[in-house]
Amino acid sequence: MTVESTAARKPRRSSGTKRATGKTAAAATQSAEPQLVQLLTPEGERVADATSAEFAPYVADITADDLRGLYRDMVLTRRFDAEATALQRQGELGLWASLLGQEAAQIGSGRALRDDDYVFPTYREHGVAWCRGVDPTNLLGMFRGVNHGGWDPNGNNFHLYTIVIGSQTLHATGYAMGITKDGADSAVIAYFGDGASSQGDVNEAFTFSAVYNAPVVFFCQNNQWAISEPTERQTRVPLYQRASGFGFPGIRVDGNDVLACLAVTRWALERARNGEGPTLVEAFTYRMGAHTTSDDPTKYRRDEERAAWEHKDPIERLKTHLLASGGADEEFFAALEAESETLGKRVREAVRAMPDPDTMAIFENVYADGHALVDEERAQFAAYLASFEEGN
Amino acid sequence: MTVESTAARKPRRSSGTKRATGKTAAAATQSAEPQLVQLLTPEGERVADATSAEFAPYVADITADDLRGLYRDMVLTRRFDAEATALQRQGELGLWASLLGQEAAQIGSGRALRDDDYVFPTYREHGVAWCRGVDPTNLLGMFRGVNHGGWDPNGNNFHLYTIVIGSQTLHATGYAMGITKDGADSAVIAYFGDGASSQGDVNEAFTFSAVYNAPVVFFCQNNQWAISEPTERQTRVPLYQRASGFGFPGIRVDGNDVLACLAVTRWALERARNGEGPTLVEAFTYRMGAHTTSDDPTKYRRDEERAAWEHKDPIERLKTHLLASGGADEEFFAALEAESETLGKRVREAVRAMPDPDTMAIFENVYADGHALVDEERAQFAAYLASFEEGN
Amino acid sequence: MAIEKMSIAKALNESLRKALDTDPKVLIMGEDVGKLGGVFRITDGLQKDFGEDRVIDTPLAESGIVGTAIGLALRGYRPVVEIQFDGFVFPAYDQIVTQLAKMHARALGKVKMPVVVRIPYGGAIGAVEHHSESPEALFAHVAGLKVVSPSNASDAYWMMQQAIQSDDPVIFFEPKRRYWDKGEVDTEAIPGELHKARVAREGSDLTLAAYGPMVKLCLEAAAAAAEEGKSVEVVDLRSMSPVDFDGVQASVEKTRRLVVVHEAPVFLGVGSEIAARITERCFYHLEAPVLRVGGFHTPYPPARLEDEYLPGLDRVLDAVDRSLAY
Amino acid sequence: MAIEKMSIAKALNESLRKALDTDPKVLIMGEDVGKLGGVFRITDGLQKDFGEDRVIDTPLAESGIVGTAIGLALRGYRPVVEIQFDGFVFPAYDQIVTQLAKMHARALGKVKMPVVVRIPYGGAIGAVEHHSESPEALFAHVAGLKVVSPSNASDAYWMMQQAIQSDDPVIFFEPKRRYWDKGEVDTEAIPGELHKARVAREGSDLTLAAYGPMVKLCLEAAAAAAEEGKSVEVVDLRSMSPVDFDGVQASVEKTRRLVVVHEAPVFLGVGSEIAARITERCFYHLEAPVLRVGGFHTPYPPARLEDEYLPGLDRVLDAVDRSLAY
Ligand SMILES: Cc1ncc(C[n+]2csc(CCOP(=O)(O)OP(=O)(O)O)c2C)c(N)n1
Ligand SMILES: Cc1ncc(C[n+]2csc(CCOP(=O)(O)OP(=O)(O)O)c2C)c(N)n1
Ligand SMILES: [Mg+2]
Ligand SMILES: [Mg+2]
Repeated sequence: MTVESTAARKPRRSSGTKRATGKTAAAATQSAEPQLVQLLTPEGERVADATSAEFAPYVADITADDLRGLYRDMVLTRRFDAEATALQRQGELGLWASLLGQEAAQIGSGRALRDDDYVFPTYREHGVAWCRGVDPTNLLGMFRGVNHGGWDPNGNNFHLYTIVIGSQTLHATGYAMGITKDGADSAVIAYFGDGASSQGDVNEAFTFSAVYNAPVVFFCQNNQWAISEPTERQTRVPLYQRASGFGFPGIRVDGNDVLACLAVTRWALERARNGEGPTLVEAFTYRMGAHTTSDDPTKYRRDEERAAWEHKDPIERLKTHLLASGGADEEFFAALEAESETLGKRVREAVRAMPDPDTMAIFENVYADGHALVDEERAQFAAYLASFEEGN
Repeated sequence: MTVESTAARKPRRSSGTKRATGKTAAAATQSAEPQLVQLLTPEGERVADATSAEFAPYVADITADDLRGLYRDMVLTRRFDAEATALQRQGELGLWASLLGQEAAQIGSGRALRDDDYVFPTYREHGVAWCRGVDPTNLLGMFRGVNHGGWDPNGNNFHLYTIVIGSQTLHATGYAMGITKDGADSAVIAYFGDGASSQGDVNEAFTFSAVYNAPVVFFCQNNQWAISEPTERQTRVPLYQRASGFGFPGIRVDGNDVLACLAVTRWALERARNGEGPTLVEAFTYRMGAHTTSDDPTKYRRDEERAAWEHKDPIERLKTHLLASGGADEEFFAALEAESETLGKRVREAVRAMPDPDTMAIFENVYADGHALVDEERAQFAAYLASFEEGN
Repeated sequence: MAIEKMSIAKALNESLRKALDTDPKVLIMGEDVGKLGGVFRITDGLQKDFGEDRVIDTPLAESGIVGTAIGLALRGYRPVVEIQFDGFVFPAYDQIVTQLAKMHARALGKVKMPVVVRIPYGGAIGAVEHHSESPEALFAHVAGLKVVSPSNASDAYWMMQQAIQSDDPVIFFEPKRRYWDKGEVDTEAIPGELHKARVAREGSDLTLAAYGPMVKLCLEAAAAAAEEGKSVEVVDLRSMSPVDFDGVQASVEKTRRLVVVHEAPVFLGVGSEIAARITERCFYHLEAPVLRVGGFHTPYPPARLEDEYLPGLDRVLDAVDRSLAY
Repeated sequence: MAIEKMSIAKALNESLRKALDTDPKVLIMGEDVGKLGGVFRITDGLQKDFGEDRVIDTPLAESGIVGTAIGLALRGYRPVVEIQFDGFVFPAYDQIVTQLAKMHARALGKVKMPVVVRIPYGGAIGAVEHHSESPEALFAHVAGLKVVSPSNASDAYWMMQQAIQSDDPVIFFEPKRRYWDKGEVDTEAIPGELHKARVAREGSDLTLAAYGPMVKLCLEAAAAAAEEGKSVEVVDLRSMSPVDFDGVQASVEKTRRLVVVHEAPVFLGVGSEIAARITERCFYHLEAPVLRVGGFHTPYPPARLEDEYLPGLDRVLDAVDRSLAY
């Protein structure tokens, strides 16, 4: 049969059509609910089905120490995130995009990376930044309005945040093409959201990466929402399925399961390093908070939905597991709590101490090699400003 | 297994990677050579396999008279096309984009349409235009340089040619969304090429049409080439597979088999009318000529490739079938030959008689409601021109 | 009572509501325009009242939004498209300049493109990158588009009505920093022409020409200048394509001095065209070269620098002084 | 012997070849740039000699081409991207103005964007729609980009060398109607600065400023004017961002009259900025307003009308006369 799958879901309610559903000549329907790679249940138990057996080897080396490390990463990331939200409320930041609920997806994937791999984030990858060793206070500059991205991308192989939805997937693909040209075995990971999957650029990135067999992992955090739009405004089939039509594998992983995210990302990165090209990972997760501090989710989503996801909390799940398996004791959690406090304090102080940029910075770094007009405007503006200082 | 298919083809030779192909944790590989819906073999014989049995009902009503009609459409289209190519060589046209070899894809799909359906063509759909009743000489205006598209799109529900690759797929989707809003059961067909499949717009059209369940058929004529680039520069898996990841069916049809194209398009249109949303049809065909009259295919493709496709000629195939089945006699072919000559003559004469547009047409139809600047420039230019006429 | 005091945001909302109400072919499309009512709440309540078929949340793809709006227009609809922020219009730029702008001409007038593209634009809201840009020149340069921007609630209401009624594509730039400024709207008045400038304040020594968010600033500057005995006329251009050069010329022939103010970068901004053309039209009238106040040839800076970057009272008054000094 | 007579097309080809040869980080990317050598054969033979890894046929997606070029630049490569025709650059416009132009500033200088975007542009080749446009103003308005256009073979060769060596993104507009015009190229000369204007012909009565395809026309106009006893100076701008205003000013201070000529529409074209700024700089020198000759505010017309639409000798001379009549 040459006919590809049809929609797993019914046509949307609002499509306005009153027509009957006629018989199709041919329609191979995919399973309605896609499977999820999961290694740790919401109750903190290790999964032992066939799928997990396939991916478990990718985390076979993970010791209790590593698990505590992952837990620590998630806790500190969440703490940093909460601090930033608070700082926004206090007027220290203009905006904040919280990752609340997405810690496992970010730490799991982030910890799968090697130092020489390269990350292309959206604006929400604070957990990945943490894994890369980017000082969290550096992330706050753009939200405070003192810069558009304060860190050196090459310092930690962590690119600047990209706000325009989807653009970075092409940069990631190009970077990955460069890795291939260099004969290196590094890989690239490109983060994007469920909403972003609709952008032309993202689909062009799929095409380019497939055609050039680029070593890139497309890591989609499907947090169910693009601001106020649920995922069915973007697609009527599960997003991981998008990849197959471009000729590379797509896989859905429990985005609230840090172990599964680690395993699946390692697998995808291994493919990249082995010259097998791109992979799409859909981390199925949930945006527990508002889209950003400017957003008001009560306008568009029900409290019950959020409540249902509380139960799948990525941090609680690992905590339960650590406790049950004896991987960590109360001392560990207490020490971590203290460390969190210290981090919060450091972030708070660093933000408050962050100086406003110098006015003339407006004219800096517009060009690498200079530009006569910028020079002219800089000089004119300096003279204009000076005219006040001279008490003109 | 949650992993979607991997590439059917090997990484391209030129990807520059020296890495070994490592084992993948999971990879469900699709069959290497996709099946093709075919109802008529290159030898003109009716196919009777399972796939054809599925689609044969869609052409069960086709009489010998209808077959002769399809044959006539293809022959006249080819004749018109040849005439246009000749007219370009004679300097009457600035450019021509020949459809040579793609007659079956265009006539088969074009004849599947109802009058109230709407067509969004590329720049090569001369055969579809023919089916819609657009006077072929109207198509020549833009290639002669007297206009950018001379016909009334609503006259025959045949939109203007779109030159910018892929743009029209979104227009088609929007139009189809409008049909749904109107509660009508018309459908839309959007033509595009294999090269176009890489454009972001085309993939956005897939997303929008799926999300809104729009009654649109995406008809991709994969003629193996995008100017000098073979299809593997655009995708590493068969193009029809692209659809499944967007949640609607894709199907590959023998694009040189007019009956199969008719059947498959009817099926896809029926789906649209029945409220089942979009379908992607990949008509697997071949561009027998150059990309356009400006192109020189000897720079990039081997003669043997073209020669191999001669044997699959869409017109010869139907002729053989008509002769073998007694569906047409020599008289029919002779009469058609005469009709072709007449058409050629008419086109030739019409083009040569086509007047150059009036200079002041530059300023016409820029805006529907007028624009002060255009008015000012028109007046100034008229005065400027008049200054010469007064023997200034 | 048809006269009501309302914010620009409310005026736009009311105007869209009226359009949806009176013409069943009018549609609203965009990201988050439905339940959320748009990130600025300009479409607040409209989906609730007119349904998901008329007020359409779209996939997150601007080219797709404009491209499908074109198709809907071909089918007889009149889509009003929202681009969430100025900096996000560029993925749709190809569809706007290559298709939307040219379709009517390409079809020799046989199809029309009654599409409005709403773009909240400009700075001064303390936002992150891409949320504060003023790209109007990039649209005004393109034939086939009309480009307008209201500066007050009444214009917001009426210009939106007229834009939707227009059979041409209109790029409708909404001065987002002024969304909450209130003004009187007479919903039964007979509006002025969409593309005519308006003298917002009369004066005799110098003309300040502006549009959108800068009109208020220019009025403040004129008031400040008045205290120093300078009589400044303020012309609200309202339309950047076409520009009402006759209106500007009339003012400049009176005042003999012109300063154009916009947030967009000066280099190749709308002010450059006004300077060039008014100089040509008023060569013997001008006592000073047309001066321009606007953004620098730099990316829009981080929020903590925007007050310095944006034209403010001092910079406008400085230009007024420089002009008067000729 | 380093001096050779060659066409602009050949000069570009040689320049690209030299760049590929001397810097292993240089890449060529675009549609049909490989075996075909591009539809204008500018990259002819390069893939054969440098391989598919250096001269890359891309999928048919302009945003993807520029977007991946940005990624390659981040990895240390220096991509030279071909856009097949002017009218097809718009799908890449978002990546160009939002990413390519702003990345260096966004990173506070920590990354560089040495990407050249080659665009064959302009009309007069009898082509169908979208193949004859002059969109340079839409790039020059955007901070972070440099925009240049050569008018002759020597500049084609050297400006391409310099554009590739530049650490900033350069939009390189190639005057396609002049591809086959020949001129001498000294491949060992020390080139002038990339962004400096050049006096192409000296004169004293009036300055014609142009770039790309219009320089030749202006030289012809100057020759024709000379026969009527008018001494016209021709300035080849070469760069539209930055514009060498000092160079133009120097000429205008001498001649006191300026006419700017380009194919692009006059309204908000590069000429508007030159008129505005030169008027400001030379207010007391100018005997006449700066006049502009260019395209109309209409879509580029069908080929049979392009001779009328495009600035030709008569229209330039008419503007010269009008200026001199002041
Ligand atoms: C091109 C573009 N259009 C619109 C926006 C405004 N916007 C910012 S985030 C967002 C939703 C993104 O949703 P998703 O991709 O799911 O990522 P999430 O925010 O959920 O992590 C939108 C519409 C943007 N940043 N860029
Ligand atoms: C956006 C855009 N980029 C480039 C071109 C130049 N161009 C015209 S046709 C073509 C190849 C199209 O290939 P395909 O989609 O396979 O259609 P075909 O010509 O084979 O029918 C190209 C690159 C264009 N018209 N539009
Ligand atoms: Mg999301
Ligand atoms: Mg093709």
